Amino acid sequence: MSDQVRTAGQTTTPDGHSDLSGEPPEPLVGYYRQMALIRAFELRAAEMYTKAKIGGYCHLNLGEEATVVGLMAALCPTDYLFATYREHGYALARGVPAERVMAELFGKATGTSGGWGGSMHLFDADLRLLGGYGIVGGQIPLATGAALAISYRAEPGERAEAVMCLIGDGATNIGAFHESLNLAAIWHLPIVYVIVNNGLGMGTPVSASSAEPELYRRGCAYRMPGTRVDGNDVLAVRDAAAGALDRARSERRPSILEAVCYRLRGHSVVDPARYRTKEETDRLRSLDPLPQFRSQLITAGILDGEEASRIDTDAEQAVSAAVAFAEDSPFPGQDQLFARTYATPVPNTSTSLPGEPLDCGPDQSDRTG
Amino acid sequence: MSDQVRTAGQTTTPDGHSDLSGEPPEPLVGYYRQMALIRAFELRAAEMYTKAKIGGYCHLNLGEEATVVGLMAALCPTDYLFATYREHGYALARGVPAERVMAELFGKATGTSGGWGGSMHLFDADLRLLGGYGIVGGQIPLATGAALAISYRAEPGERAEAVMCLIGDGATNIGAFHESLNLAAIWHLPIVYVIVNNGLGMGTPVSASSAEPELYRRGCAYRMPGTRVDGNDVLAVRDAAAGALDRARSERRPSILEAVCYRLRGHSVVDPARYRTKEETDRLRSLDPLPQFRSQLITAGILDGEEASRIDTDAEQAVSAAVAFAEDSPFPGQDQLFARTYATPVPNTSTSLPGEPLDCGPDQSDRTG
Amino acid sequence: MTTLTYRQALHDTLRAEMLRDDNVLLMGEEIGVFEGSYKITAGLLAEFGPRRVKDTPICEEGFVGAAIGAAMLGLRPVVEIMTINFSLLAIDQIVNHAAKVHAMFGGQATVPLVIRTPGGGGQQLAATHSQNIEVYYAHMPGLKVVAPATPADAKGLLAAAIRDDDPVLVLENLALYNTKGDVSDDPYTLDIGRAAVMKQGRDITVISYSRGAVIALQVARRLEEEGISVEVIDLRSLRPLDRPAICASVRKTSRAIVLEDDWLSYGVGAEVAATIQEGAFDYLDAPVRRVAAAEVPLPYSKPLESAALPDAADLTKVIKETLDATRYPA
Amino acid sequence: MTTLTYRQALHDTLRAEMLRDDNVLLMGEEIGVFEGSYKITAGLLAEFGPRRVKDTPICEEGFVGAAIGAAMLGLRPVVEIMTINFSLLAIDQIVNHAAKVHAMFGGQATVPLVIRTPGGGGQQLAATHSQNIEVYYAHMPGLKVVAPATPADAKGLLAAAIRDDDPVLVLENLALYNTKGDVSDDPYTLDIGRAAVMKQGRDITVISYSRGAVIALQVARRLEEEGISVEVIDLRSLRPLDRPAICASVRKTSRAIVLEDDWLSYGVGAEVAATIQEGAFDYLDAPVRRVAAAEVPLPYSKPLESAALPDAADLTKVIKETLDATRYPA
Ligand SMILES: Cc1ncc(C[n+]2csc(CCOP(=O)(O)OP(=O)(O)O)c2C)c(N)n1
Ligand SMILES: Cc1ncc(C[n+]2csc(CCOP(=O)(O)OP(=O)(O)O)c2C)c(N)n1
Ligand SMILES: [Mg+2]
Ligand SMILES: [Mg+2]
Repeated sequence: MSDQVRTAGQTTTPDGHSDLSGEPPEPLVGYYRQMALIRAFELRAAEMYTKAKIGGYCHLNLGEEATVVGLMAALCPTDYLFATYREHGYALARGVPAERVMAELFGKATGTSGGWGGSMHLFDADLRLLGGYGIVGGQIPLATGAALAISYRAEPGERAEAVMCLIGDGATNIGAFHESLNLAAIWHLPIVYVIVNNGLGMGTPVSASSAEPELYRRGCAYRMPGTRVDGNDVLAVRDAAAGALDRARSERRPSILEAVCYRLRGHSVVDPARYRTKEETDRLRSLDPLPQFRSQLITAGILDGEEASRIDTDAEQAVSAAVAFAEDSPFPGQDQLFARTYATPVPNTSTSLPGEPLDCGPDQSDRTG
Repeated sequence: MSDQVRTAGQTTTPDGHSDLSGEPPEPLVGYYRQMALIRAFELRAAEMYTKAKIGGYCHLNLGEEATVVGLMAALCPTDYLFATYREHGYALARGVPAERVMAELFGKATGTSGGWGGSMHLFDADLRLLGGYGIVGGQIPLATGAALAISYRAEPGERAEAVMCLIGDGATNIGAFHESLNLAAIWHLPIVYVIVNNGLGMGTPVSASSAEPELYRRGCAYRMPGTRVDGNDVLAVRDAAAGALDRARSERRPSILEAVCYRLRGHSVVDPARYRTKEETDRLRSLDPLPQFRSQLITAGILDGEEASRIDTDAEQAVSAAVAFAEDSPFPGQDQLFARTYATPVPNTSTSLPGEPLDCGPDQSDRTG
Repeated sequence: MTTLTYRQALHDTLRAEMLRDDNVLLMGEEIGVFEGSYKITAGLLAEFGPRRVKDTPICEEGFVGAAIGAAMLGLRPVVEIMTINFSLLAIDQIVNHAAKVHAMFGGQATVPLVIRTPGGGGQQLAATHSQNIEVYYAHMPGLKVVAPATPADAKGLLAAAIRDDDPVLVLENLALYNTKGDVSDDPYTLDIGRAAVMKQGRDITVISYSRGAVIALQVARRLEEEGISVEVIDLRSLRPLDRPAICASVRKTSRAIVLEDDWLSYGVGAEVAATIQEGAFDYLDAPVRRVAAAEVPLPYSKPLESAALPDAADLTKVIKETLDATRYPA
Repeated sequence: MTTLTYRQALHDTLRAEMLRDDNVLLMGEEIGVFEGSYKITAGLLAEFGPRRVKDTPICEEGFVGAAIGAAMLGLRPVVEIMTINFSLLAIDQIVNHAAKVHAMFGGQATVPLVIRTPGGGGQQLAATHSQNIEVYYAHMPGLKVVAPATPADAKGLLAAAIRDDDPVLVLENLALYNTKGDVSDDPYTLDIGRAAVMKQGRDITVISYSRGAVIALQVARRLEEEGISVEVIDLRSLRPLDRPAICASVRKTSRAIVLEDDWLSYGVGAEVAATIQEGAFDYLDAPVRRVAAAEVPLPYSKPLESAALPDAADLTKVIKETLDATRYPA
């Protein structure tokens, strides 16, 4: 049981980034490809939102791409992921086609949740993406329960299933966080609580919301170890997550992983983030993991500039295709309105539309008023 | 910021108790008097419950007398106390006449809460006993808010007001604990969270409910210092509480104080506590703070056996008088039923008894059906 | 057929379902070592062990949410919330998660969860421990809510709830645990969403559920001796609500009264009365009256508590007033 | 008299009450630096400073409970819960503490607290963020619940709530924030517990509140042109409920419809319909019908969401059906 700060993966270069030299190149290019896809997707989502193709709230992963891709790289297909409402990138990196994500944002029947969920509620049963959740902290007990189900059914081991639960920095102050981490600790559940610390909950900095701003230390109240990792370093994130997942799988030891990253834009598409100064915004731009990782790959000779640009273009095209797909897809039919409320049909479930009379059974009498 | 374990007050005798030699004798006798009163009161409350004079749930402080009296000795009249449902002793030690406590248990108009609250909900505005609360953890946010009101209105200082919030060991696992302690820490509130660790929440031992069973350490997640104290040692409790209250008053530093004590009986009067073995029960009897403190006082020459017995008899008599008072007091009148729902009267508040027609205003028309 | 208490019927059903299906597990505060605050789970930890009978810390939101998550992976948790009052600490998980997950994710997730919890006043538990608040759950699409009145129904509805793939609240009642009734020894389930005619009658319909239904039946039997023929409908299920059964009865009797332990305004009775006046408007000879609790936080003191809660006398009075007003020939 | 948005009326009232009484402070998530999720509190941090405008972490139960505790010591906190959906995380503090403390302690404690929170669907916020659940609070003795429909009422009811010594929920509505209306420049309060006749009419009464009342008024004005005279009652206050005002109107018009954004079963309309059939039984020419949301977790997708929510067309249809059924001469 010990808390630790990991600024990088196995080894670190003098500028603080993970050393790429020992890494096989293909996965690295894959990470960049995913990061570029997320970047392009999110920028387009913002655009589609302002064009009113997307409704409701829309929260983006812009600036968090290294964290997203690093975490998803560590997750096995048999693992379960519970996300927050800021989850487009996670869905994409987990393997949900961009088409289906965009279609969900458009509210179309072909979307990941059939149009029922929207941006905040992406779900893919096959890929074990068990949902984005809009109630801050709401996913934490659910993820803990999923880990309970795993331990109920199977023994620990290297290939055992595990759960990853994403939590925003602001969400660590809510009661469900405390209750769930305590349960996971006393029940020895195979779960990794990932605190995606992007520095802000809406406009509130971590220092103003959390009396222990080193969030990876908050497991101390449950004797749960925590690790902090540079969320702009995709390999560091991947390795730290893999380590935490291993402990969850093999030893049923839950833990916290804090990834420190930054939100490049406002809380949601409509937030201009006026509470940030120009200096702060400039600083954030300079930390942007996308150009950083790109130039790292080029410096290491893994990509040349042309290849990198092609990846960027591919991403753009994939997103354009996703938009076209979403645009062309049908809305769910109104006949579907009452089809989702229950899994087990029972008598007398209401299926009245607004303004329809109540269903009070046949009026067989001949009496009138 | 440091957690510490305090087994005793200023100095400790070889047998682990606080050394009485430096203490003026009168307060010590006063503590014993209060402990004896609580003991006698609780035993009689149990008896009255089995005689159905008391209804609902009834939780006793039997075995916790040293903690109760030590805490109340540290509290100034200007301080506010928020308690749990296990609070008869606190009310007595805070100075509520035994008559009014017993009357409340009997549901009489002369009770501390006019018969509206019962055993779990003793309140005395003048003595700043701001209530016992039956929802586990429910008092924690309230107490935190009271501390906020203090800091809103006045500067810190040696004579500033402070809040003491009692919390059971089992209650430390609930979300409100986490949310409140975090708020108190970021807002620098003058409050002491006292964890009354009697080893059990109903039948659940601390080790089974809390992943950090050293409960005074749970403030680590808020950088809040904690102290553990022997709850069977009245002076140690008093001194530790006074220190924590001082920091709250003068520095607006919230803290945790854990008092380790034991519940001599079941969770409530009706619980036979079958989940405890005979050995465990015997061990608890041997730790009973009442005979211990009594013999300490006698050994130190502060009381002789006769005086001590007189105190015990006085306590018995006070409790008998309380029962007689409660017995003779009237129940609140039914005309009071609707008098308490609101402090500010507004139109159309329902005052219908069950079975009365709705008040739908005057039917002035001459039309009939 | 065996005569069982409501408590025993619940216990036996839990045990039978656990034997039937390894996915069924119990979770809650003090259900294991302590054997349950109201002893419904007595003996089950000893029989099934801590894997199947999980004592939890005091964290309603956490363990109810964990049960929902476990259900999403296919377990069938049966959670005990010590009393319905404490369900307020878990209501975000129940309403915003258990009730939503199936629809909001387009049907990909199911939540085969049961929450058992007793409500009811009259035990001098004071304002925070005496509530019913069934209406909070009855109002919520995505949930199913049953409230058995008899040991036989407790068995049939709890078994149905455990086998149902949706979140079901089984609302028990402190005042019913020791009541007795005949229960078939064979396994069976009852339809969630169907009311029962507890007693046939001609003159007036009394609609109730849980403890209220038991009182209504007693009153009806007594009034039978006075020549008043009361039909008693036990709703059994609050969501879905069996509107056809309610209205069919009122179309026959032309008069209706709702009895409930809950506060009158915005209570269960409001929905029943609103339903009747729409579904049987032309048949109604008198307004549907509601016999319900006085609208105050429930006092501890016995005389005040009794005054605030509806009882058999209140119901009898309102039945007679309603019949008198419509000139029932006594 | 100035024309203001509902948002501005709320903002100005908060400001005026803060200037009037130093005990009034604001608490909530993102109300200060961020200026409020819906900008009701814009500028107030700059004007009053962090002592009076307290940004809180995300911990609804904690900060609502803290506000209750502060109110017990005489402060008058006005808490913003970002949307009513999140109030479920604080409902134990609201229902088991704010609503109970005065009565349960025999009148020794008061809780002069205001909780402001918007509800409402129709913004494509999906199932967990589109609820109304006003009925959870309206059902609860010890609470007062108002739901203003116009800027003028927003001012008068919020001011009344802040000066009231009991916990008052002021239910706002996302869809109303930008609506405009005339507001008197002078300070004033409105009675909590009284409904308003928004428009006089002869043929039928439509009862609603919040956004529904605005829609009802629009429909009534349109139908006036068709020669149908609709009386519109805006409840304004859900607890206490102004039963006399409702029934007085229906005694005049003989027909009533309730419009609400909430789900139909066990909704606000149920209580209104139940009240009418009891309080104006002999006057009713047709059943009271309720126009309310379809009973599903609200879908995100726009066409499905629209289908699930009641609108002016639904109300118009039901008004006409009700009039036709009672052979209103068109
Ligand atoms: C219980 C609850 N309270 C408040 C909100 C409104 N809200 C949505 S996101 C958010 C900020 C969350 O911040 P953080 O956890 O850091 O996640 P991030 O948005 O930075 O990814 C808030 C307050 C909510 N959705 N749920
Ligand atoms: C929210 C809530 N959950 C459950 C209960 C039932 N309950 C009453 S007391 C108690 C045990 C509390 O234990 P602890 O905090 O250690 O206090 P103690 O009784 O030992 O003084 C429980 C579970 C409750 N009153 N409130
Ligand atoms: Mg954040
Ligand atoms: Mg304890």
